Amino acid sequence: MSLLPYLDIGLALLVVVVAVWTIAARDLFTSVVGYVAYGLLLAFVWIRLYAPDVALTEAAVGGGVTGVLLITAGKRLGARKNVAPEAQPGLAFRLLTGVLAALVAGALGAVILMLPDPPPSLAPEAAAAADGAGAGLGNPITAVLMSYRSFDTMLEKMVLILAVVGVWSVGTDKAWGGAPAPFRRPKPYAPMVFLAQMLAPVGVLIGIHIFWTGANAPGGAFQGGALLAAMWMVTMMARLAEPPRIDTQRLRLALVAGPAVFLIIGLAGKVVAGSFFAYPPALAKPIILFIEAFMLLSIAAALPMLVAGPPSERADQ
Amino acid sequence: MITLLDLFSIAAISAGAFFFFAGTVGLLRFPDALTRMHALAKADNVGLGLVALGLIPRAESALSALKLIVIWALVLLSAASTTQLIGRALRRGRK
Amino acid sequence: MTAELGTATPGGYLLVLAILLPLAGIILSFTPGGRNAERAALCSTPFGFALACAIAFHVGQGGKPIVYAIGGLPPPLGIALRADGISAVMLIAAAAIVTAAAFYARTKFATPDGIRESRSALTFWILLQAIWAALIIIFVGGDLFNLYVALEILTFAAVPLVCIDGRAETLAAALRYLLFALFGSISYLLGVALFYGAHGTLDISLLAQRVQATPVVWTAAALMTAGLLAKTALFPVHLWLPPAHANAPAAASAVLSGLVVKGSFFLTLRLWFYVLPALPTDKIAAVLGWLGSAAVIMGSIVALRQARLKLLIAYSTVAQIGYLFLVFPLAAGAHAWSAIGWSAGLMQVLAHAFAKAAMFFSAGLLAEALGHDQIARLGGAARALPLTFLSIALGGLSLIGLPPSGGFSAKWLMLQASIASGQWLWSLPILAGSLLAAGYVYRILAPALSDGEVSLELRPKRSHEMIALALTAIAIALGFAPQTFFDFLEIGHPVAAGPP
Amino acid sequence: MTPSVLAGLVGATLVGLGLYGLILHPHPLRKLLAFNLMGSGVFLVFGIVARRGAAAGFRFDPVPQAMVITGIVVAFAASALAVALILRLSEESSRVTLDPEAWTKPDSGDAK
Repeated sequence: MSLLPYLDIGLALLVVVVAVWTIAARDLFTSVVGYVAYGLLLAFVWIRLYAPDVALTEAAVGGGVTGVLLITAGKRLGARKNVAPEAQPGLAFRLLTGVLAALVAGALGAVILMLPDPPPSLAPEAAAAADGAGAGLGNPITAVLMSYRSFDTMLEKMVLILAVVGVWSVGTDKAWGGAPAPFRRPKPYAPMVFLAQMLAPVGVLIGIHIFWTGANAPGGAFQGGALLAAMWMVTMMARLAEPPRIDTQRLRLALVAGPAVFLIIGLAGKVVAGSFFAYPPALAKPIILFIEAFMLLSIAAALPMLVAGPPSERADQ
Repeated sequence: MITLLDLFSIAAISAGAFFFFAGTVGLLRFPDALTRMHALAKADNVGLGLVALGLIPRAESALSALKLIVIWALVLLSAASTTQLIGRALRRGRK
Repeated sequence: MTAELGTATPGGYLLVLAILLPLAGIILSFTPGGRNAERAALCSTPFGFALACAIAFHVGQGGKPIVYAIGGLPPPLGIALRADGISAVMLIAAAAIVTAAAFYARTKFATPDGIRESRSALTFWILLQAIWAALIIIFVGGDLFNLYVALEILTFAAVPLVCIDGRAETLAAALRYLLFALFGSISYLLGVALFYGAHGTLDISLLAQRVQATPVVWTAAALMTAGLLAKTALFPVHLWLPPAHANAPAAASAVLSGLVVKGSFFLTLRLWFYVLPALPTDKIAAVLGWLGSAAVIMGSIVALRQARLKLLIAYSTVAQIGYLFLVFPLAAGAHAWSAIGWSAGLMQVLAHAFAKAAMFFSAGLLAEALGHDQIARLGGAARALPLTFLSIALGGLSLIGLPPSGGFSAKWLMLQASIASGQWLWSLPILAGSLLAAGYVYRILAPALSDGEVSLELRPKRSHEMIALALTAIAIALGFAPQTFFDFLEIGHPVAAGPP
Repeated sequence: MTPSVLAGLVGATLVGLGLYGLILHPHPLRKLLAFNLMGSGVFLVFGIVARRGAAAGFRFDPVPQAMVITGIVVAFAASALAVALILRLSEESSRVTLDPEAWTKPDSGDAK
């Protein structure tokens, strides 16, 4: 007899309640705050599902960086006040949507309970392959991301580059090449500066640690990169650093480093290991860490640029 | 078999939990945002410190014990900074 | 678990190269930036076209799909790429239209003299290559999650192209497009999760062997289809398409209307004909057919009422997409007529892709030359811009389905299949759609051919007119496709290959 | 009720809630929040599939978990693009709306 099932049910209820609050809140900003709290709660759910890697990612990206993005956006939209309260949809439409959503949720819930038993799984294959192509990676998720499904991972890095291009393209022609607007308009504020000065070195250390242990323990380039990104953002919020101009080659190189190195090593695999995106078994682990180091850099550069938004004409003033 | 260290852990974690409880009561019962924040930050800093202290004897290695202390220090830092920031936002909002 | 038999067939490596070429182009466009973006795109597109032809050659020579397991790791753990007949044909079509768009866009999206890099130029060239890369993955991907990532690349590339000129109107259109596309992706992804939960693999050919008609599989298929329909803009989730396609620059509209919506349609085909051929799908096929018919009628009627040429062409896309979904009832099962329906569907995909791209190119030239694209004010324009209107007229011919054209072949085969299968009801929307299309094409041509004086602000470049004309020529030439072409489309088609 | 079944039901609820908000909320940022909610529900479904797949000494099937990590990063990138579009739209126009009628100007045929 343990307390754990009750805690699980409590957590589940809490997640659902906060989610309902996010959807039902009247005010835009309240709903954004609700979503950020929701993201953090979700990290606990992932821990309960024995998914520490996902929990780390959810806490850092889903809760943390997305939270900064949405809060900033909510604040700016709130300040502009031009979001006219539109005519709320009529009751009939609301009811219809509610019924549709309930049907989808109900069908999905029923189907989840019907998933086959015993469940199919690739865990045995992954365990068997971990001796060969997975090559000495203690963390099976890193092995999946960097070896078996490395192609997805490389494409996902391309998605980040395209998102950066897309976000930048939303700016004006005149501002092109300049820097995004600073994270906080007012002058630096002492507690924020203090926080950045204390937190950033520790955070960078932890970020690199998470990346390095990712080969064998929960963590990896994603989670480490997200932490580094957060530290850069804190530093920029304290105005200890300003967002870089988007036409600087150093920034561009940092953004493409991950996918570029991945692509080159993937091509080289054809010559060295007989197949595109294959690694020579003896060298697999160092090569994977090498690629991940560049991906760490790319993620740490891409996430803050995505939050910072398009280049701004006022940035230089 | 309960050792002295276990007793210490139980005492410290219980005390920590009490502080969390008091902080939550404060959050719910205090009249305005500043006093609520006061209750939350103070109680959480001490509460988490006591919980971490209670867990240290149960840590597997010296490194994990160190991690517990670092976690507490980081929470102290962020709690102190965020209360400052929220407090300032409140003051500006009132003017 | 080293390379097993069957991890790669001869020519399989070409599939990886075809994907990596535009990706490398994107990286090289972004990092030095500036004019390199244009150079990278213009250099890589012809190479990509050659690669697509080489892939088609290998598929045709072997008479069976070519396969490559990435990293030498076969599915279920690894990801496989597969190119069959329809992949090879779509690869060639995509490469041809993207190449045409690249050369067509050279003037509009050239980096102006005196500056190193401009916003619209860099964005356009990078995103054009990204659309192309995503389409290649969609055409040859063999893994449902890998295809999800490709769909997302397609979204991230297509949406900013819509609002590249930064007007509020286009920003709103892009935002609507993005929200629809995101809903589509997440719904698709939910289906992927259920497929994995039920069968422990996401590889298309492995799934095809394992799926059974269980509630989990039906739910997964329904969710994925709903998501893909939202992305394909099938009636009634088509509302995002006309403003998005009509407001984008002409070169982008051509790619969006001709190719991007075909990407998600292609995945719908993959899902029902390659993953789920074992399921009894009559009712689903009928539903998709009805939605398609409704799209044909509604899209054409709304197109008839448009005042702007580009909006008219965009609504015509809604209608022509409707035809595509008639392939589900007309090519289902393993009957003698299924093969006809299948050929018809693919022919419609190709004919519409080329004809619509050419029409958007021409509409762009027209709008630049006249300074507007109001249909009511086109009087005398055909005499001033004969080549441009020749493209529009020939493209329209194919949209209506008049012989000889790819559009005619497609609609003729569809009629044949509907009568041979005894589902003659489907011939009604096909014929009605043709009549309505004749109406809206006439609405463009009649004022343009009438007398009137137009003042040209700008004379279109002869090379641009020739690009549009070349694409229409392909749309027409498809009407003369020999039987070997249709046999090629059957390579790797499960219904044709196996028992019902 | 095991944690994985519980999480699956939570996931289904979240998908329903997200769908409701996505269709119903007029404001694009609220739609985006709803989309994210729906997305996290979908990821939870992957999560329970991974948890159920515990085998061969693993407490989870690593493949779906890896997919969730990819999915979270992609969802964030999508949110960033959407936010950039919403903010720019609010700069360019007095109304942040997705209502197509608001943008239909029947007589503006001028190509720009």
